[in-house]
Amino acid sequence: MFAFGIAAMAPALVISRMISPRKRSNPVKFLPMECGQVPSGEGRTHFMMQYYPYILMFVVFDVMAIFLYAWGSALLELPKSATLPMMGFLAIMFGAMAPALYLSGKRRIW
Amino acid sequence: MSVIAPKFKLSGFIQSLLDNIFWILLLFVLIGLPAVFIILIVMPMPVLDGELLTPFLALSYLANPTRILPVIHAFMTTDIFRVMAFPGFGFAALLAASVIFAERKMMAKLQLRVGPFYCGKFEGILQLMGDGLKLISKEIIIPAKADKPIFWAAPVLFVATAAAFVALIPVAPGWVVADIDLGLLAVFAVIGFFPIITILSAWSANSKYPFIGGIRALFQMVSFEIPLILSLLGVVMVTGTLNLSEITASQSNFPWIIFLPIGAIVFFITMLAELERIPFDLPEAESEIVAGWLTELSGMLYGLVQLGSYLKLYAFAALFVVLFLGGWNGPMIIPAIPEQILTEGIEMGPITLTVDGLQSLFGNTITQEMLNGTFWFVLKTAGVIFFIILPRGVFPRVRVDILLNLGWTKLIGLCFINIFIALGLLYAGVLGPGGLQ
Amino acid sequence: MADIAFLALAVITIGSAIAALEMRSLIYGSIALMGSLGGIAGFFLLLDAPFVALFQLAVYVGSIAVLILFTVMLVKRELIFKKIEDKRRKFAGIGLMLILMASLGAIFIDSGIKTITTDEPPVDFRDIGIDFVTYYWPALILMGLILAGTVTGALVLARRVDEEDEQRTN
Amino acid sequence: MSSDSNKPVEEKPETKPVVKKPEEKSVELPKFEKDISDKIVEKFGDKVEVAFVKKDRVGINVSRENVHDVAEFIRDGLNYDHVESVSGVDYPQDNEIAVVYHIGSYSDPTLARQLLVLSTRAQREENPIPGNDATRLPTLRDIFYSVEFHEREIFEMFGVYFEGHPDNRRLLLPEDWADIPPLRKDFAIKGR
Amino acid sequence: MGTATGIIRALNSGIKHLAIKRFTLRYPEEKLKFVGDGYQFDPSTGVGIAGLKGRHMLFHDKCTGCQLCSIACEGVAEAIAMVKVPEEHKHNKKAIMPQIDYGKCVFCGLCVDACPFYALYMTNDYELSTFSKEGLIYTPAQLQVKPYVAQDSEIIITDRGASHG
Amino acid sequence: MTTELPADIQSSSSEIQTDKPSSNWLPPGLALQKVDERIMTLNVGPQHPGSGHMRLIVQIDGDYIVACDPDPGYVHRGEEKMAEYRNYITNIPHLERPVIHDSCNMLYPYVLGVEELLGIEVPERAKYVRVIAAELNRCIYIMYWLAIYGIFLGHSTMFMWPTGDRELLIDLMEKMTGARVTHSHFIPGGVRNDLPANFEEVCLRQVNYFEKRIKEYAAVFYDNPILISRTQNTGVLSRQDAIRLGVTGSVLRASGIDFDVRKKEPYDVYDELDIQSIVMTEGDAYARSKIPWLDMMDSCNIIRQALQKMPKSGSVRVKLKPNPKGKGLDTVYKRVESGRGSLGCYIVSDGKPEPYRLKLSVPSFRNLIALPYLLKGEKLGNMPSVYWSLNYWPVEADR
Amino acid sequence: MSNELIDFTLVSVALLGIGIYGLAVKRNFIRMLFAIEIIINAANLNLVAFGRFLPHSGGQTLALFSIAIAAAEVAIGLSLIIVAYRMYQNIDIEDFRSLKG
Repeated sequence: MFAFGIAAMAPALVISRMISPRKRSNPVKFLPMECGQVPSGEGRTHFMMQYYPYILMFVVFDVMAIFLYAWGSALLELPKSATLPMMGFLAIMFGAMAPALYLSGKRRIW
Repeated sequence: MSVIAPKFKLSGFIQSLLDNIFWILLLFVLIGLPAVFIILIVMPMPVLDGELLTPFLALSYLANPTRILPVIHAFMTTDIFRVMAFPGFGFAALLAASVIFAERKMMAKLQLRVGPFYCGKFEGILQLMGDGLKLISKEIIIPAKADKPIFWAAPVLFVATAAAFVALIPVAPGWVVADIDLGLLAVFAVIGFFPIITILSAWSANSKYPFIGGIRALFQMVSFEIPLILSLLGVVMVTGTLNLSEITASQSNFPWIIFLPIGAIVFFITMLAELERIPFDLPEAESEIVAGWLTELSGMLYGLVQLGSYLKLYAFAALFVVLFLGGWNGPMIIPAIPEQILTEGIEMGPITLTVDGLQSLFGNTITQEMLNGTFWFVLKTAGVIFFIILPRGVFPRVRVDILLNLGWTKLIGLCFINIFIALGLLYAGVLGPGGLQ
Repeated sequence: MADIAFLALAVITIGSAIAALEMRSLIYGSIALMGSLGGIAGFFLLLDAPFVALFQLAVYVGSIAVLILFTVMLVKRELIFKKIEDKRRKFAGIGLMLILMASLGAIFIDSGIKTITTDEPPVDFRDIGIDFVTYYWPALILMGLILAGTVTGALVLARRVDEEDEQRTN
Repeated sequence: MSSDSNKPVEEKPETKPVVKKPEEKSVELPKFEKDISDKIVEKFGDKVEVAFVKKDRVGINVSRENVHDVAEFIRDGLNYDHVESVSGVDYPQDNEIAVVYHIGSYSDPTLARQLLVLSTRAQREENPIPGNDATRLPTLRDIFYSVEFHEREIFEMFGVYFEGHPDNRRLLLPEDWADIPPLRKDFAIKGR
Repeated sequence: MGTATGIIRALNSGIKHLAIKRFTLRYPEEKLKFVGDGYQFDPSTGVGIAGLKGRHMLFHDKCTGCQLCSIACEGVAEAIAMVKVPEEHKHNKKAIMPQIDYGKCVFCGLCVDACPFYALYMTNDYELSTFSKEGLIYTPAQLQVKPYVAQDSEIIITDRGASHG
Repeated sequence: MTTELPADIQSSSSEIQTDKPSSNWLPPGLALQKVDERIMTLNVGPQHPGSGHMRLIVQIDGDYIVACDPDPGYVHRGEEKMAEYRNYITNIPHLERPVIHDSCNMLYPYVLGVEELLGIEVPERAKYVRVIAAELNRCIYIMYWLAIYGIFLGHSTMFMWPTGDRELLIDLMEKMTGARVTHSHFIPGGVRNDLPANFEEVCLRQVNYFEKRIKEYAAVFYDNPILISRTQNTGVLSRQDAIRLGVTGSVLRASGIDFDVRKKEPYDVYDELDIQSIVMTEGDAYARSKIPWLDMMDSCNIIRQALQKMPKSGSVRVKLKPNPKGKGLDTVYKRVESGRGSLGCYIVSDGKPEPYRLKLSVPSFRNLIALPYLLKGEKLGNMPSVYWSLNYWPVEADR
Repeated sequence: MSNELIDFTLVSVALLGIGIYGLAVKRNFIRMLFAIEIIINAANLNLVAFGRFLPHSGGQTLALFSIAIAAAEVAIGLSLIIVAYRMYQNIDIEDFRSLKG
């Protein structure tokens, strides 16, 4: 399906490229969008959003979430006592999430 | 009049006609013929009247519609049909296109206006086609210093990823492109590609607004992936499987939304955020950052991204239906295909029209279950899509810090409540082995 | 079929691993690294470990690669190309690599591994979940501790040191 | 460019078009407004000149040396707190540019109807080089913060440079404007 | 829970509006109805008569060629120019009448106010678009023609909302 | 920006505005920090869906705006210079151009000023007609403003509903004045034409329906929790700052200062009508955006009162001489409350038929001063809402 | 299952070699992180391959743990890069000598 998507969409681009006009008269036309002004500075700058901690948190909690799936899909075959380690795991992760969210919510440090 | 149109020249007209014919022929030879032959070679040919149906024979059969039916039947059983047409790309694209049309008309109705009206005879029904033609004939402008390979590839990859997502959705019993055991996990893996494509596309444009928009999109998608994953855990816990078809089949008596409403709500909200739809369309907030990461995309590149995002919309709505609303399950309301017609043919007065292939086609492939399942699936999906579209009319855009705060604190908290509800339901014996079901 | 898939995967994995290290642009390097990781996921699929494969795709490609890409984009472009690599060190590295590969390969080929084949059914992914909370549960808790420590530590590390505050008071 | 090197601006007050002697204007003046003008005159004596006292409007002419002090008194002593409008008026025959501040008050409810019209004059030059000639006035930005953009506008439209204004840049005109300031009388519209 | 009720109220309001009549005026098929015949001016009382300020209409038998409309327009848009007309009127010795360039006209109606002889009116016609600039210049002969304006649509307010009909 | 300027000015323009007022009053927001490479300069505008015809040079540090330098002037048309070349009557059609959606109010102070200069007494009925026209026009302007505020916040329905419902009032104005947008209706000595027959009835009906409609905006827009979470406590302009910055109109009233020219310095017949001047004390973007909406309901009320109290017949215009002149050297400053705030007109006359100098003191220009101070330290996502909540109309600021 | 254990092992060895080479030669912090990732992946491949051929679920479980640890390591490493970049405006490992003290 992925490959089919590529295979089906590439011709659309090719056709579009063929039948669309291509006029290279004006170099200003190909400048990046800067609201009618000539762009100042580099487009790909060193640019840090204040929300960088969320992406760090994502990496860790993504792992946690998919670990939970390994447990959740096997839950019906597990004894009830087996829930306890997972609860411990969850508790630890939540314990970590609270300071992490506190840190990432602080405004001036990012 | 002469101001608008240039002088008409017959030679120019003929030349353009010839040009078009040449390109169409070239495309057909380069793409069309190989495609046809690949289809004909890959699909297993049925044996008809004692002789194997070769491609040549199949072409010669085209004159007789009754003889072509087995070919169609054989084609429908192939994987290529599944990928291209029914549960796969064609079906999804059709639904996505109707979503675009329905969205426009519905927003227009909500906003007390008319919406697309003139293209096509009825209420502007051909507007989308017109827009597509316009997009495909527009010039593609690539900003200077852009990273060309990524810039070209990103929209295509976007559509392809969305298509891969679509491939995992079971539409009717047995009708799914990729019926893998770990379907839900595959969904997460596929969703994980969208932020990468977005940020790469934004980065490659070498422009500020796309870059900010891409970073916003990245944060938004990434932050909402955790609640998305966690909100579905409840369903997995009570069903004990990750296969989407099995999850759907497990809801034959009641949909999971009855037991796990919080999970459904959280999934719905994260769905809106992952789709970058209002109220969560921050990456394309036009009043702040012109069009976000789509700013520099023009012509068909933009069209492809739109197509991909609507495919994604369909896929998410379908995933909601599959996981919470019971997928294809529903009362059997499509009437059974009359056996009489299949076996004995259609009686039209004195003439009795007998079609040989119908029985195998409708008996084996297009069954009553499949039609009914598809009907219910499409109905439920349309309902979910209605609720995805509706917020666009009544909500403003949220701000990025509010959004992230919402995703990381409230939604994750609700997710855990949902998980404990599921655990409680299991351990109280309401669900699971020995419970209902 | 499996052989063709194996060969293709091997080429993709090793090729993009080399490309990840050798491409001039770090962005393309990151993309190549994603290709390499995806190739590994393909190997996992070949090894009948779909859960690990999809885990690899979701975690490695879906989140780690995003993090790497994002960090690469944070870093200024001109700084990345500043240093020209030492030629001698490069050759030494290639030599080291070749020696290592040759020796390890020879050891493996000589060892008894070569003869191991299996006809056993693959492990069901639910067993992993069962393993997690039964046999490996201390490891799971440890894992949780590690992850918790990581997220706290990474956040504390990546935090901006308040230099500006001092400047402002001055 | 110090201010004392220039000619005093109030050399011939009788030729100013704006000026109206209060005694000529009307017999009975509004009381409240008269009080306000009296307070100013009491404080500053003949440094200020009351141009007119009308209903709700009090007009004061001040020389450029005193405008800062007078404005400070208007703010602190009379409770006026913001400037509604700063207009320049070009008088080529007097070789002067008048800058008129319309000062109002939000914080004092009794002054809500009132506007104090503070007028001062800068020397005008025939060939203006905006910012670098003698057309200068002290800024009132440190007294009335709200004059910031107004004074920038006067600077570009009349070429009056406000000394002490921290941000004396162009505001409205095109970036490549190289003509004389456009609201001066000798800038003629084409065809008129 | 204020948030939840607010969200539900908003959604409810949105769904409710799906049942309200559309307000759109489908312009080329429907046209708005205007007051009266157009803007006119009564020089005896000095007050105008309400109406749409559309394209002008010139009564040749009243126009004296006094140029007052042209003078009035001078400060506004300079759209009116006095041109020679072939026909002879006793009251218009110079035989000049206004010619209006609608590319410049701002439809303020000051020329109508200025006319002391009821010669210049404004009509309800507002569809003046042409394909060339020259087509926007209306000669006295063209201005003489009374335009036909089809007007049928008005705002109607009912229980299901307002609509054009 | 700095082509023709001398060196000392250029140096001040090239860096971020670091100065503060001399008192201990500090602008809200972040204290300034060193310009380092974290900071990206964005040109928001002039071709931007969220800036109007204005350029905001915004410096952002991540998601926070460090400094904002508004650069209006992309639609400057020199109304003030043009007015010096035209007489008092022919000034009317072009002086309403800066804000065509509020053209009656735009013309109002000029007309009042010219009446005072020429010593004209206006008939009683004309005053009521003027008040009705001005209030209708205020609603039309606010509806347009609200539509753009909606689209700035990403609320497309709030763009479509006001633009549709505005049509009700535009229809009324068109019946009344003969033009849909640029009315040129007020004239020294009254209004151009009398009300058409049956106008009172139609006006009452449509205004009542209009009021019913705008009350429905509450559920979708003003009481929407998402909007509230987004605009509350953003861009807070305290009472003190509002006075210092000399803002006007809804921005001022949102900061808790009860100042409405209609009430404080009534012109025409506003002293006979019951006007509520709506005041909120929060001073944030939400309050600033809500006040115009409440103003509209007040306007509907005023229109109803005016329709009731208006003399049923009488003259609406006094006859003017062909080329009216002032009585010699004179100045006049008149102000009215327009849709955006107090709008003043300063006319210097030297006895000629043309004004010697005409200055429009427009509320948009006065409110623009607040923009850099409100935006400093805000998030980028708040930029459109704060900017447009200042009730700013770019063309008016440029005049 | 037509492939044998030795094939996977050899791929793993190749990846390990590339990773070692990268670690040894590249002085760019991010490149070194890439190299570490490649080495970890080689190890994971071995884990899963041995788990498959010596049928035991432990191989996959350990691979999961390993991937999780890798995620943690990348998070820490990248925040280190951010810190270093902020302090030295550079990401070259040789310029970080003052980190030693």
